[in-house]
Amino acid sequence: MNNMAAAAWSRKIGQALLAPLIALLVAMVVTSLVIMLAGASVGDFLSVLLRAPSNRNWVNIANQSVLLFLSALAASIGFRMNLFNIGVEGQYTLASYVAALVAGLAIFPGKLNILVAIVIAMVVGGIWAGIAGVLKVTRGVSEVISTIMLNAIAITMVGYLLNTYGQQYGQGRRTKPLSADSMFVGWVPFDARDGAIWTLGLLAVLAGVGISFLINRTRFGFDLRATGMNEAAAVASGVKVKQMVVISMVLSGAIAGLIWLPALFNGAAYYGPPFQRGLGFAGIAVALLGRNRPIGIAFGAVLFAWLNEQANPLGLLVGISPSVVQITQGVVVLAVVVAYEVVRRWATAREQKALRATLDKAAAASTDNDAKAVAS
Amino acid sequence: MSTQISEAVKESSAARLSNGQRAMRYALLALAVLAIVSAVRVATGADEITSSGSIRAALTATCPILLAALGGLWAERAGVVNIGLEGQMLLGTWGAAYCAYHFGPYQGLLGGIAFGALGGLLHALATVTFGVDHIVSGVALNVIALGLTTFLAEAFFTNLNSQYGRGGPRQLTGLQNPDLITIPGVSDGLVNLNQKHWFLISDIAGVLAALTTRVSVVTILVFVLVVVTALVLWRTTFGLRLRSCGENPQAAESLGVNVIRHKYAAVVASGAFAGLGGAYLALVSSPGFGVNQTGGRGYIGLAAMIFGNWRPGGVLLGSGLFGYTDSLRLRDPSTVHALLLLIAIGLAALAFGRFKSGNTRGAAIIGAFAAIFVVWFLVTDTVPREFTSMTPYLLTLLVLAFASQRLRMPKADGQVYRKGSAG
Amino acid sequence: GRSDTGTSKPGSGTSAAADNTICKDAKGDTKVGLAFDVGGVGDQSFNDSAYAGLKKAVSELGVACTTGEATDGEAESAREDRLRTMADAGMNPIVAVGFAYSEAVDKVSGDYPDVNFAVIDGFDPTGDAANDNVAYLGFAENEGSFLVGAAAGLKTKTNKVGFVGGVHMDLIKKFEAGFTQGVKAVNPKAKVLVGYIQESDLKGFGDPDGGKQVANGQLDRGADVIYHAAGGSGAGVFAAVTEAGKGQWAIGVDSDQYLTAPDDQKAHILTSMLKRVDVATFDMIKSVVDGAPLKSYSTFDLKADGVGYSTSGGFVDDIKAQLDQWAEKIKAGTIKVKTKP
Amino acid sequence: MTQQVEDRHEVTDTPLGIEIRGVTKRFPGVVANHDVDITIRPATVHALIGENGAGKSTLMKILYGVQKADEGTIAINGQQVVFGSPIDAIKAGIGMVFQHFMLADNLTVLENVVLGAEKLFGIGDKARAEIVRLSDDYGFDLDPDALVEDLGVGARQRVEILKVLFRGAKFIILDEPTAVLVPQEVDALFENLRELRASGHTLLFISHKLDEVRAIADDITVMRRGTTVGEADPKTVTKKQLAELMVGSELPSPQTEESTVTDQVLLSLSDVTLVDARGRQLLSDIDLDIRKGEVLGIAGVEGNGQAELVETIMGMRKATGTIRLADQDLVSWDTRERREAGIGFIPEDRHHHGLLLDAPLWENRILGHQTLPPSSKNGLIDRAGAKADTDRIVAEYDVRTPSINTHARALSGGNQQKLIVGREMSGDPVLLIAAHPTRGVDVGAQAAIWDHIKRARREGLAVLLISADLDELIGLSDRIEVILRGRLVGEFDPQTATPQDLGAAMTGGKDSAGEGGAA
Ligand SMILES: Nc1ncnc2c1ncn2[C@@H]1O[C@H](COP(=O)(O)OP(=O)(O)OP(=O)(O)O)[C@@H](O)[C@H]1O
Ligand SMILES: Nc1ncnc2c1ncn2[C@@H]1O[C@H](COP(=O)(O)OP(=O)(O)OP(=O)(O)O)[C@@H](O)[C@H]1O
Ligand SMILES: [Mg+2]
Ligand SMILES: [Mg+2]
Repeated sequence: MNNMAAAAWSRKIGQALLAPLIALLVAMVVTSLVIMLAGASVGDFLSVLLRAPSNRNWVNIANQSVLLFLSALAASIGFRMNLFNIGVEGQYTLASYVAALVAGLAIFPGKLNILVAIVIAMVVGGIWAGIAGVLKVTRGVSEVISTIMLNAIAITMVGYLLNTYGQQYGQGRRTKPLSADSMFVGWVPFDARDGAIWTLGLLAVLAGVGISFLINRTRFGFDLRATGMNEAAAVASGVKVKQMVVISMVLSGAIAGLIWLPALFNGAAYYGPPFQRGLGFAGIAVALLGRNRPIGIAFGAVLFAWLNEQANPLGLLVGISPSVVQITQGVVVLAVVVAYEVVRRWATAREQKALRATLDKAAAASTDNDAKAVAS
Repeated sequence: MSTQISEAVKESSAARLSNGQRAMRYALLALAVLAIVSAVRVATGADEITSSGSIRAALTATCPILLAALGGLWAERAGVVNIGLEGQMLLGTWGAAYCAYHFGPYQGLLGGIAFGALGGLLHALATVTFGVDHIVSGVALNVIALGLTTFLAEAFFTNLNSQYGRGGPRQLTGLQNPDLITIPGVSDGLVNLNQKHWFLISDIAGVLAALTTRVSVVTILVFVLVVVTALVLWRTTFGLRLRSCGENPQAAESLGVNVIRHKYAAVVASGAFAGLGGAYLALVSSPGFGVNQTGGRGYIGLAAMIFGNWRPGGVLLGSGLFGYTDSLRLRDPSTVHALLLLIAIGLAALAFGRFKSGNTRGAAIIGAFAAIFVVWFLVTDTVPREFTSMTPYLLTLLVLAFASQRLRMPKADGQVYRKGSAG
Repeated sequence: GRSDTGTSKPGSGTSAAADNTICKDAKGDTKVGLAFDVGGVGDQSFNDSAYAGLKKAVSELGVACTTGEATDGEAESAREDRLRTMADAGMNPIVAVGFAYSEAVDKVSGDYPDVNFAVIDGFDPTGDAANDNVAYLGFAENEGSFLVGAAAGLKTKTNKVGFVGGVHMDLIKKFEAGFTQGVKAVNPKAKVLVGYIQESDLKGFGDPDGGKQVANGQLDRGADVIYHAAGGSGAGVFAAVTEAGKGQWAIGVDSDQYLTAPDDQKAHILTSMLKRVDVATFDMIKSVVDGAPLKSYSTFDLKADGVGYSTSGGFVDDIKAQLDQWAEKIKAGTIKVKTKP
Repeated sequence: MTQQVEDRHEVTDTPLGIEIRGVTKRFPGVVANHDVDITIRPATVHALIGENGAGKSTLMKILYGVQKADEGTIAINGQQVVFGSPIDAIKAGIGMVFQHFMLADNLTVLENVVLGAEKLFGIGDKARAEIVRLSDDYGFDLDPDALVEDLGVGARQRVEILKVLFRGAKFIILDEPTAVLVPQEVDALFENLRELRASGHTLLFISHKLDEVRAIADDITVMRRGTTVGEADPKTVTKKQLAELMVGSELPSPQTEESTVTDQVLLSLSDVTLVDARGRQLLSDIDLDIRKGEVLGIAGVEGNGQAELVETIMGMRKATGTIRLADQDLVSWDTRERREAGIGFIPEDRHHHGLLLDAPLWENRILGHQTLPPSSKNGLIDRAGAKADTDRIVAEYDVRTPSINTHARALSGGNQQKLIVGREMSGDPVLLIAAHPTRGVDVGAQAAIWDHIKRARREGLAVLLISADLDELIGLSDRIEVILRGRLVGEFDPQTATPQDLGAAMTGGKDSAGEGGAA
């Protein structure tokens, strides 16, 4: 038993710390090689990437982590039951637009607007993802295809609506801005000029805890995980898989709807040019990096946000294209899984050894009469 | 269109026809579809839908998607899901541009293939050797490829400027293109015929004209590759072994097939196809390289492959449907209105099929949709711009939702395989 | 444009840095920060034009400089951060290239009252009066487009001309409106075929294949002059026109694209609508060097030589007089050029 | 301890056949084979028996080159060989039919057969002709162009053997080939095997069914816990002796005690008909009643509707007709509601339908009982309750595991099955659907599972038992129904029916089998 505990413990530590660390190192080495290949200075690159963040960098890292976390969380819900929701991008674009639109209309007073907008964003994101879910269960359309198509449709549709009905905004369009009383001030940890931590960052905490609870502690969550691990067994255990597909797509879309809201209610005040695109795809990578577990995703989101933020002035300070950190990010996703696999094999071997030892002991105790040959 | 799909699906399990019979059947089917399209053209006056220019544009738009889809087919037939097609295509665009600038257009094609294959190799290394989840590896590859090509473009293209092309940190244009072929007398005659706008004859002429006028040798190569893929995967030992790795790798291993090697071969080939797709984009359909030029075509290719039920014919159909509608709406958005009628006819045919097979409820639902499209066609003169720009995506969804769904992917597709796990 | 990049042989030029070499050696008391939009130096368009202005300032005014560039899908805070990094490093003025910087400049400028900011194509999103230290440098693209529209109207033999927009948005509609009006002014019989690559997805500015498809469609329907306002996708328009052969023209945009086009395309580039971002950038820097920084809104229109058309290649020499007459009318205000189609 | 057998045959100068000496194979933490010695005489059927996990399959995989031995040697016809992969083994004339089918469903018979051996006859008409020839020679009745997924189990088994013959193998390994066959099919297979032996092939035959072993084998080797523990002569050895040699304990056999059948009908199906998407009838007009305390056995060749019947009762498939549990109509209920009403379900394929292999045992305890105490409380999963109850199952059902936190995958098949049985018997079900509850389970575990079922029956449990093991059916059931092509074709009294009677009815051999055997 002690052996087993030790094996389990070493696996936990190994997977939690060792694997990501190795992966990060490998990613850095690969990126450095590419930089060298291109004839630039690795020292410069590292000096920028690893410099101590300034106060405002810290604030930005925190805020960006929130957005990435929500995006990855949304994707992870599908992944947990083998649903490949590539549609987070379209879902949060559409949801952000509708939420900003409704909140801008200020139908409700003050902060109540925010609550309404959150609900609306979740509903819109959920419905948009739900379409893919319904198509899958009723018509057998692969969610991979339908979410790709729905992404394009959502982005086109939002652009059209904005261009047609949006408010003139310089050379672009936007939704009607929120009134100040429907906005948050945020938490200003340093100087005002260093920016504020977005209030709705709390959404990430709530969603993370909520989803974690839902998946690990509720019947629904058990059904979802069971379906992901073995669909046939889940069916035999009474899980209605079709219903689960639709529900988890909707849930995934609902979380996706939240992605940009922290920025909306603290920074942007409207949907328009400052809308941040691409979070949906980044979220997929973060989810996979975090092995679809909220805690892992949180670490992954912070890592990605750190890399993005620190790389931003690469061009400015040392003349290296910031796109190089995408290489780091991609390699880290790949390397971390390889490292997990290596650590897993090692831990499984230990577990098996412990198992065998226990069984041998039990067998030795029970068997005293050994093999006998039968005369022919 | 959808009837063709169910045909393609049926073909897989139905009694084997001889090659000649099968080719005949496809030819007749194609002719019938063309006749319907022609009727719609005559009725609506939307001559663009079968003009030689449109068909040629459709071919050009189809090729990159088709190459990505073929790449997907190779990998998935060997049991490896390749969502990294987009990244391999991106690598292909860069490799093609680099080699085309420094060595020439055909070397550029090879460069695209080589870089795509390199991407495939990385995917194979991760998924086959290290047992990484295929999706994880593919997504990571896409991220890496985007960063890498952007970075390399800035590093290697910024100061290029000569008769071979003009570079910038984010593009390299003015590259030499592979040759275009025109069959002199034939081409002119066909184009003329096409412009007569006669029923069916002009449409056939349009298709043939597109195939004989200023058609890139690479375009021809791509269609040859569809046939080659079909032959290699279904008619050779290597193909049989490769497919067996996607269906039951343990069984294959137990019979002495080197599963790892075949999976590697398939995934590298897959990357090479996608890389050629990237090269096509940079050297044939556009005048040069641009950062993130693929714009999601790798994903569309993946969708086309699933749409095509993991079969070369279906893949061709899926890519063609997307390429055709996308180029049509770009060339002349007003023709999209005529497509409404075409969709209505397609749906009506499908509804009739359902009705005959006794599924009256399905027939009624599809028939209702057909009616909606007819009404839409009749009461409007144009399709609003926002819809035309969504056409390819909406149509793909629509076809998938209504066509019979008997998709069958290779049984061991996406599963991580470990050597020695036979038995 | 990067007309003075010089010709380098294949194989040369491998450096990880963007071509901001000008700033490496530039020295001076005034330090200029130039924040590019996505694409940066070398986009053969907008950003390059701003860079040309900077170069001119370096050589003529003796200023030092730094450049930074936005990446695709970056956070709004990244733009802000870029500006702050420049301001903290003592840059003044800081020129932000592109409308997308408006918001960020608005937030940052208040914290650095002594630094002069400029936003190309920008505007004050809050509409308050607090931004004394910001100049918004706008352009009358419709006026420039009118002139190239007139050129197209005069040159067409088929009485059909084409317009290819990258993304169907207000900014590009402004180009379309001016162009159409110009065509009709000189040739009422002419028809303008309008096509956009994307309805709203910004990838329409980076899709040369799409540009080629739209242009080909217009060519096949008889257009023989095509004007593009499609950023990087314009390369596809040039390619289509070049492939279509003799007698077909393309019109470039933003910078003199004749100069950056490959040799075989040069014969087909009738003219380009010039949006003199270089002039605006240079003027801004000069105003700071001169101690009288530009502030508030300035419109670089025909009158201010902020827009115009190019004559490289000499293809419009025969109609230059006519075009200049139209230009005079616009400058005099006798013709109002529409901003919406 | 090992009995020498040479005296029974002439000793030749060059040893022919296969000699395995001192083979040891370690997996991480497990010694699968330890110092194994076996001599296989040419042109014989050599049987290898042993309990679950004894290392039989591993040894065969080593012999076939799938896995490499850590120590020891293998000699074939006197030549020492080292196999790096199955290719080497195939070249040396060895063929293997694996314990689980090794077929690609979406490929044709031809493609499955020629795969890997394309050099011999290509992949076209020459190969087709060869397959037809072999198929005719051995009476296999296989269409080379049929898709494997359309074939029944028996035909698949023959494809497997055809694969081996096609390669011209002289030594053929058959790992539990009879596990899924009915007696008639087993007889046919044995006919084939005898023919092969007569034509000079050497066969290695693995089975848990001791009667079969005695019927077909020339020599028997017994393995236990990774090593050979003895040899026996099939002509003289008894079943009891073999069993003792295998597990060191007595061979239990299912014996029905006095009937506990009541007259309360618990499950009642009438006119149940199931049609698939292509319009084929999978089940036709099924009528059956099970009473409290009754075990109803269903006998049938695999693929005749048993799986569909079970899935219909569980609500996993929607059929027409009525299904009633006590006095409730089940038709509109979904699977979960049926389970909540007290139906327990032991699925036929534990890996496919019964377990989450990568979840710990206590989570597997929850599976199928998500809404029932003790695994659920107030709509939430009750972890503490589930864990406590898993501990109970582990103790009561003797599940050999170091901990309830161990992943199910780490357990041997028999222990996995015991966990499933324990789970499905918990919460006092009123009805148990048990499909092949002891398949692939060794004799010891088998007896334990039978005991549990019998005890519950005494307390009023109704059981629907499906099994391919006719002895098990006869021993456990109060009544046996035979299913053939989706129809119930006859009822038998296990007191009087013999496996041969059942077999005849199952294969439709005797039309009036039902009437003949009815009690
Ligand atoms: N009879 C044949 N007809 C057509 N192609 C063949 C034939 N035999 C071999 N090949 C081709 O040559 C390749 C190598 O064949 P071979 O049987 O030697 O494979 P191997 O060396 O055993 O390894 P692997 O199983 O990995 O291919 C095959 O994959 C196949 O493509
Ligand atoms: N690939 C493997 N990795 C680790 N352990 C393994 C592996 N294959 C087999 N084992 C272990 O080796 C032992 C022998 O397994 P084997 O499959 O040879 O048993 P068997 O005698 O065929 O049993 P059965 O009658 O159930 O088929 C078991 O403890 C099993 O868990
Ligand atoms: Mg202000
Ligand atoms: Mg075994």
